[in-house]
Amino acid sequence: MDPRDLESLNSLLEQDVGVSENIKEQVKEFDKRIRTIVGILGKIHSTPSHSMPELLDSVDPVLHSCSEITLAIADVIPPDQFWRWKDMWSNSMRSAVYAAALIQYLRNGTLLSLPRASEILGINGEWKDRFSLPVEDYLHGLISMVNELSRYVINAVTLGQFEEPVRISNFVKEIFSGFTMLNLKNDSLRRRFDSLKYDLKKIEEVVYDVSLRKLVPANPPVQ
Amino acid sequence: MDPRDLESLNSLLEQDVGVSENIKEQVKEFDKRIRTIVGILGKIHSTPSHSMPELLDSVDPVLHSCSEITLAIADVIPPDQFWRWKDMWSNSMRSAVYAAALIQYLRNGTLLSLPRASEILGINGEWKDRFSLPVEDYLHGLISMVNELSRYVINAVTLGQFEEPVRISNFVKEIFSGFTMLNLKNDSLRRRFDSLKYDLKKIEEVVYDVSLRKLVPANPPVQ
Amino acid sequence: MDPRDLESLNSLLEQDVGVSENIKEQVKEFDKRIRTIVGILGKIHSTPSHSMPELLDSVDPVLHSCSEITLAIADVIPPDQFWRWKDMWSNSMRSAVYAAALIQYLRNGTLLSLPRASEILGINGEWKDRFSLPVEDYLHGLISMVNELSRYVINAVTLGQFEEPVRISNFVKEIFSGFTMLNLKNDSLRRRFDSLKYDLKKIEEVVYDVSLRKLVPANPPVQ
Amino acid sequence: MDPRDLESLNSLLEQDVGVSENIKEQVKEFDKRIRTIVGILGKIHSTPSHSMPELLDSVDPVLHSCSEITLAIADVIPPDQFWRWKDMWSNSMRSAVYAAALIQYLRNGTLLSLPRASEILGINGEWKDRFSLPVEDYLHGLISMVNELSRYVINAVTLGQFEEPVRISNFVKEIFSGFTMLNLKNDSLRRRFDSLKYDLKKIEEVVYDVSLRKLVPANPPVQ
Amino acid sequence: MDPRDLESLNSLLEQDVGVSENIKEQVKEFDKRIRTIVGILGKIHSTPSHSMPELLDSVDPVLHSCSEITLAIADVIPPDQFWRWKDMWSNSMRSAVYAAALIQYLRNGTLLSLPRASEILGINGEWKDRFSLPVEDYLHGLISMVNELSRYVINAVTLGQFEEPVRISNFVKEIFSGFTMLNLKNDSLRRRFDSLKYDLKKIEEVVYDVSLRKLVPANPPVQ
Amino acid sequence: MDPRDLESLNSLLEQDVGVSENIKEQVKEFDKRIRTIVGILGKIHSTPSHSMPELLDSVDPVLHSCSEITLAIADVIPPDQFWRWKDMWSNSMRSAVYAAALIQYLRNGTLLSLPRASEILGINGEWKDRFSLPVEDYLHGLISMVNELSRYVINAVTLGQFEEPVRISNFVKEIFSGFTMLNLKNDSLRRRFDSLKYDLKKIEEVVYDVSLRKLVPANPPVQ
Amino acid sequence: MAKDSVLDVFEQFREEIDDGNDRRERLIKASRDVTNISKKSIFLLHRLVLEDSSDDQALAARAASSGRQKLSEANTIFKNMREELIGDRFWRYQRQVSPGVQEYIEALSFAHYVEHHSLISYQQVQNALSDSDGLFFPLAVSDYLLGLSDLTGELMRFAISNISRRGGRLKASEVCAFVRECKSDFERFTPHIRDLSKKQYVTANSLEKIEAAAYAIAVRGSEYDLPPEKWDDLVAQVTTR
Amino acid sequence: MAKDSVLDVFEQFREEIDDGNDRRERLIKASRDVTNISKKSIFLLHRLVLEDSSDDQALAARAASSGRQKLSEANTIFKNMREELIGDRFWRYQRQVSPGVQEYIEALSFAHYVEHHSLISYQQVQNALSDSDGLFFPLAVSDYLLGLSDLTGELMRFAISNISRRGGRLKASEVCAFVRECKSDFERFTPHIRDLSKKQYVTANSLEKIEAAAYAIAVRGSEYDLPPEKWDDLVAQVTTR
Ligand SMILES: [Mn+2]
Ligand SMILES: [Mn+2]
Repeated sequence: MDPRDLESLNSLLEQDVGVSENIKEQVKEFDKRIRTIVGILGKIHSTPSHSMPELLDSVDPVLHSCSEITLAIADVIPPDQFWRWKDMWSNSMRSAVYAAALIQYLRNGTLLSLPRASEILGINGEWKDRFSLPVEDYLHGLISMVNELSRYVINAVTLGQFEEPVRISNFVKEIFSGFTMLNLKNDSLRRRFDSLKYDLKKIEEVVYDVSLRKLVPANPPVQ
Repeated sequence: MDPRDLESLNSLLEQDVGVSENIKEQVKEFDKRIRTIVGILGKIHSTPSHSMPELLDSVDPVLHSCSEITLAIADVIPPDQFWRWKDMWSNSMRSAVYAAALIQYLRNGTLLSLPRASEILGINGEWKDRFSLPVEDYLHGLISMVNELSRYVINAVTLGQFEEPVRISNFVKEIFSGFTMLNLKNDSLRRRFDSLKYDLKKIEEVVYDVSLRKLVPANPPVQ
Repeated sequence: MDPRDLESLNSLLEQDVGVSENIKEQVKEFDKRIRTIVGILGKIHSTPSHSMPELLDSVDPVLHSCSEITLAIADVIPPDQFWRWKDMWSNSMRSAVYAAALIQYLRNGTLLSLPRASEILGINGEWKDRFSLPVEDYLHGLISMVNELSRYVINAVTLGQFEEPVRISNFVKEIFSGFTMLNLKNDSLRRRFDSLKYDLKKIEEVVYDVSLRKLVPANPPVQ
Repeated sequence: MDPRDLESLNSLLEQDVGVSENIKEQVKEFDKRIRTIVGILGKIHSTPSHSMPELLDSVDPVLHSCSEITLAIADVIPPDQFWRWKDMWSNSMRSAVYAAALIQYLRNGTLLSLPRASEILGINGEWKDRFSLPVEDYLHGLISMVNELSRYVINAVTLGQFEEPVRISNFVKEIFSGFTMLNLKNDSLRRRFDSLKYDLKKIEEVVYDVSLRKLVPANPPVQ
Repeated sequence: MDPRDLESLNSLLEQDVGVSENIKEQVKEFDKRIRTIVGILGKIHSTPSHSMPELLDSVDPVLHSCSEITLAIADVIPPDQFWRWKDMWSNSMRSAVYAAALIQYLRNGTLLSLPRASEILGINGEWKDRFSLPVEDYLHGLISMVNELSRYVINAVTLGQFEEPVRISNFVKEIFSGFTMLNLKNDSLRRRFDSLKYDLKKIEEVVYDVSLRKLVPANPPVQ
Repeated sequence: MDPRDLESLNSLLEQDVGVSENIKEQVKEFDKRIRTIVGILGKIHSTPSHSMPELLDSVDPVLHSCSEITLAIADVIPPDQFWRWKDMWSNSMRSAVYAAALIQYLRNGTLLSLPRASEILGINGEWKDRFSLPVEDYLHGLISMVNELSRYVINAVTLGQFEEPVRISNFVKEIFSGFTMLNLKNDSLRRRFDSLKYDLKKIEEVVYDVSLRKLVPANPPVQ
Repeated sequence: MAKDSVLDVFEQFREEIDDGNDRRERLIKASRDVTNISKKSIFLLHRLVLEDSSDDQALAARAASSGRQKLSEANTIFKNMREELIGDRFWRYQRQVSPGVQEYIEALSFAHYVEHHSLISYQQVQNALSDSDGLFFPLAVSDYLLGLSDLTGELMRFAISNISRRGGRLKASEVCAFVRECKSDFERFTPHIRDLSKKQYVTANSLEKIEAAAYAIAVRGSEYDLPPEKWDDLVAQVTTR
Repeated sequence: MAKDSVLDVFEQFREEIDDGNDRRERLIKASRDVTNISKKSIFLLHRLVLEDSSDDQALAARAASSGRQKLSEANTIFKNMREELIGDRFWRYQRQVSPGVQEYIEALSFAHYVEHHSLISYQQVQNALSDSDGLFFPLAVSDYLLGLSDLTGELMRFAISNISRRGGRLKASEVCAFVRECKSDFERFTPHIRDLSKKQYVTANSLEKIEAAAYAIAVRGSEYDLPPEKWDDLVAQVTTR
């Protein structure tokens, strides 16, 4: 190989190494923050309703600080190379979406939209060629939220919050029917969608328990 | 090859074979005792509270006899070679920690610390270059204990001991949030940590079952 | 979990991560140098005897620079933990031994000894608890050298150097009978030892080819 | 090669081929019957107690017909060569033991012994050098039975037979503690023994479910 | 489980462990002797004809001492269980046959027969149910001998023994056509038979080389 | 499943089993005859030209008897199912083509054509939907023939038939240039075509040997 | 053969080999297309059967018909494959065609089950794989059975997602019985069909999941002294908004 | 989000996901087509370079040009892929496209070697992958290097089949030196490119085969006291008919 060609190829590859190491650094920090967030959110299972707002508020600063990460990653990614690198932070991103969606549900009882998730994570719509939130990652985040809610339902009833199962059941049903719209490949998303079915079933069982024991009034207030 | 060099190479290799066979012998005995211990501890699932102390006491002599093994192993390990050989007995060591931790919890409701675990297993702090109890093995032992407790909870309720789930749930939650704080690399410990989450969820479901049926006094878990 | 215990567990784990990352960094650099060395040594197959010394001399600086790496690794390894981490650089170390042994043979026709290999790689005898050259890695390096020589014999003949086969055949036979004396356990070294037999056969065939055609003076190998 | 030697070698090899083909033929038939048996036994999961005897009776003729196979195999095996060929039918034999053991338990609630298993399968004690039922195969059959019972427990409850879990739980516990006493070498049997633990846990959970809901009279399992 | 049944199962399992460990011990010693034998035989490649008898004689004592091993193994094998354990020493046995066959050929130019091989290895015809030399192992040994002869041919010519190729070529051709007549099943023996063809071809090439150069009297091989 | 459907499916599958067993029987016989043929043809390497016709004639009856096999197979194959079953006899068929092609070359120095090969093997052109000789199998047969000729060349020279190499070299070159016409997938045929290149090279080397030693007249008679 | 004639003959061989390879390639592509259409049809069915409806049977019929509608796109492809698979060619390229055919059968049998609660027969699949000119190509028994074996996985999903809908518990136990019977019926075919025993493990797995779901319902239900039909009503009072 | 809006949004997701899957499928097919064309081009080259000729250089140029001619069919496909791989899409579907691209580079670099006895440069491959509107899509360095790595296997075949032709021995030693250099040049890229070290093993293997062939020539030649140029003549006297 011509020495100049050799050199130029090498410099191209070194550039990639540079990008990759930069991202790795950011992802390490991203993971650390996500760990903190997930740690705090773990407390929802023993937190009574009235203390929930306070708990959720305590997550906000860390969650918002994630936009520093997305900015930093977007900065180092060469134009149009988003998909080349995204596997490096997909898991973290999915967890971030999970956290944001869980918080929004526990606060307002509503579903976090993809554009709103992007916004919370500081993803700038103009970065499209370098950074965005792909549908798949958003959907993974939602499923993680449902997984967690199915656990939350149990603990809420233990804490005597009998109206939660019905509310959550309706919410999850909505998400479930959204997912049925999709044509999925035999990939991890499909497997996780299957898990969502089990969560829904489990939540329904709790609804049965509280309904049949008449622990919840026959007609809860419309949300 | 220079005959003297050859001689010295061979004697190095022979030494290693010797060490390895010595350890193998000890590990065989170690395993045997561990099997006995695990066998006895298997009975906790059908033992009512009042007979528990007696059952636990019956394990003590065997458990303490394990210090003979650690001593024997430490004796044959050449200086500085602890990490070379430790995989040979890691599994047994983890089971020993598991047993010690389980006994301590069932006796006092407290968590066995790493230094205390070392002590019980007769590991001398001065052996540092030849034998110690690595953090990883200690943590594996704790996870095994939680796995067993999640089974124990079920059987305790079957035996009518309805107060166990709440107590164990609090204990396991504490361990769980401890693990969450740890910076586990992506290895077998991380994978087993996931099993911890699963155990916790299961224990929470039992707490739910007994609370729902008012088999325990309403008493929301302390945060 | 007791917060202080937790703190100490986590600091132990963090230390390990630190050590591991430090080593990884060094090994990356080690690999790079090894690859350069191996790249240059690849040219022996097209280098006539008279240009060989010059070629070998050009490897020396890079090979000697490896002692920077061993020093750096030895520096970060905690006392007694050599065997814990050594798998991270074994491959590079074996290649370094391979290179050093090949160079020594091609220069002087002699076999590199283990102590001399350590010395060339800058391994200080006083580091014993943190860094050394294990027999296995040394032997792996020698086998790689023989593998390469069996290829070199072919190319030397192609270049018209008909005396090489007999010389190398004697050298390899000596190494082979040395290995035969060693008590190798049934592991990767044993498997690679079989490759040695195959190499020897290949070299003998070359000796046959040149003897048959009287391209070398008839001179049956010494018994 | 001396023609007579050749002749004798070939006749030895031909004999082996003959034996092997004969056995293959029998094993094919054996498999077919086993598959029929397993097919019928698959129905226990949807069969209410009162129809169970009839179902089990319908398996008997096929199971007993297996003694034709064992006889036929024993007939073609040269003296002393049992262990040479036994791998060819081990799987079928284990399934046969499984079936016989399952039937005996469902009929009488007792454990099939090894001699009784041999007898049912028509194995003549005098064939010792040509055909017997090795301990390993017997134990494999028992483990398969427990695997099936853990599934049966689930379906029995679904059919409203709430007393089954406690009975089966006691039976399986007894087998489990029997296995704990055995000195199993670290092989496939050991691995399958682990599955036993998992089955036991599953059954205990069912016992828990029915006890908790007072679907069976409170009656803590005997220690 | 009935305690007596358990007892008898366990004693059966323990017996097997005992047998297995006994054999392991013997095989270790067997391997050691085989290694010595193979080591000495490795020197045939550099030994001129006139010194060959002496070299071969030096192997005899070690080879004959192998009958101690076969006796010891035969002693611990329970009646009828030869085929159960034989895989443990097959490799060593094949090497022993290889050595015996090679020695006989180099001494007398004749092929070692199976009965004679048994005899040399001290296998008593009356042990039939506990110990014998299976055809397969004998044939494996012969193939190994041919593999070695194909290497020997090369080295013999290098040593100036130009008459060896033709002699060996005739001997190997005879063995080869013997194997062609055998009905080998599609197993490891069949695969190694292919190596035989390759060896024969190589020997023929050596014969070609020496004939072409008139290093042997023109003398077409007898059909 | 509807019992009648079940039955009809089963009878379809049983039919296939019938076909398959019928073929297996035939292939066993086919293999036996092929073994005989290959055995006889193995003697060409030590047969001088003048005895060759006789040797080849002795193969004819066995080779022609193969048409009984092809007829028998064609008889049991259902219409259009040739490709479903052909893998069962491909290897035998390729060996048959190999034998026929080798014989024709040794007799007439010409290349066996595919139609002629079909004819010799008794394949009726009208069976097209049940039995034919696919190009791939024919080509495999030719390559095997070249493999054998490359060995034959060596032995012919040893026997003093110096004109063979040149004749065979020309013949093989022709075949080689035929093969270069083909676009092969990365399959076994491509791999074997690669081996053909080596054969050609080896034959050429023999041509060099005899040419440069002037063992062959400068202008051999045109064939 | 003379040298030129050797080249001529091999040129013919080349054409023959190239033809075969090109055809294989076209069939692989067609098979992939069929697979994709079939997968979409399966998702469509899962979606449609969950729609709100007062008449379950009508819903099922509608869903099945839409599923088959989608599948008819595959039929167009099969029709085009007819020429490529004529005579002895079918078995020559069976391995290339089979993934698509199996996925098609999975989808078709799912539609059939949704509507008729029964297993589609070999004959019925053959009918689907034909037009007025007869079969597009032969239907291998192995493809039929392996396609059906995959159906059990979809039925598991179908049962689980239905379970929390009105009447879903009944449906789940129907599916449970059906899958159990499939598993037992297929058992005898396992020695004849490669890969079927592996798929039987998957079926066993699906079956256990359905059984576990049925168990959970039974256990929870047994605690309350209410006929199951009433449960839905009681719950509905709580959950309807 | 309200229930309907949830469904609306997921319907959008479905379209997006389906679009992606359909595009992936189209690209897989296109990549397979390119692979087939490239393989045929490689065979064509092997065939043409063995034709009888008095002017080796002219023959080589003719062969290379025919090879490239065949490869131009692939360019038509690449051109059609341009739209599918625009903007951020290239890296999204790189894994699907890469097998075809690598095989194309293998063929193109083979034609280049036959004609110029040198390695085609990254820039030259880029030029081949563009038209007047510029590059069809970015050229990944990994595809370039992995394609070249496969070239060494073809060169081994090329060397071996040439060896017994007039001048082939010289050609073989040229190829030997060339492949040896490739192997050594690629060595430094192995840490950066997944799969390259595996391919380096294959290259090492090919190299050893070429070396063995060169050795065999050298050894046989050394025995005769003749300048190598004369060998062919001497042999030709014997073999020409
Ligand atoms: Mn499916
Ligand atoms: Mn290629």
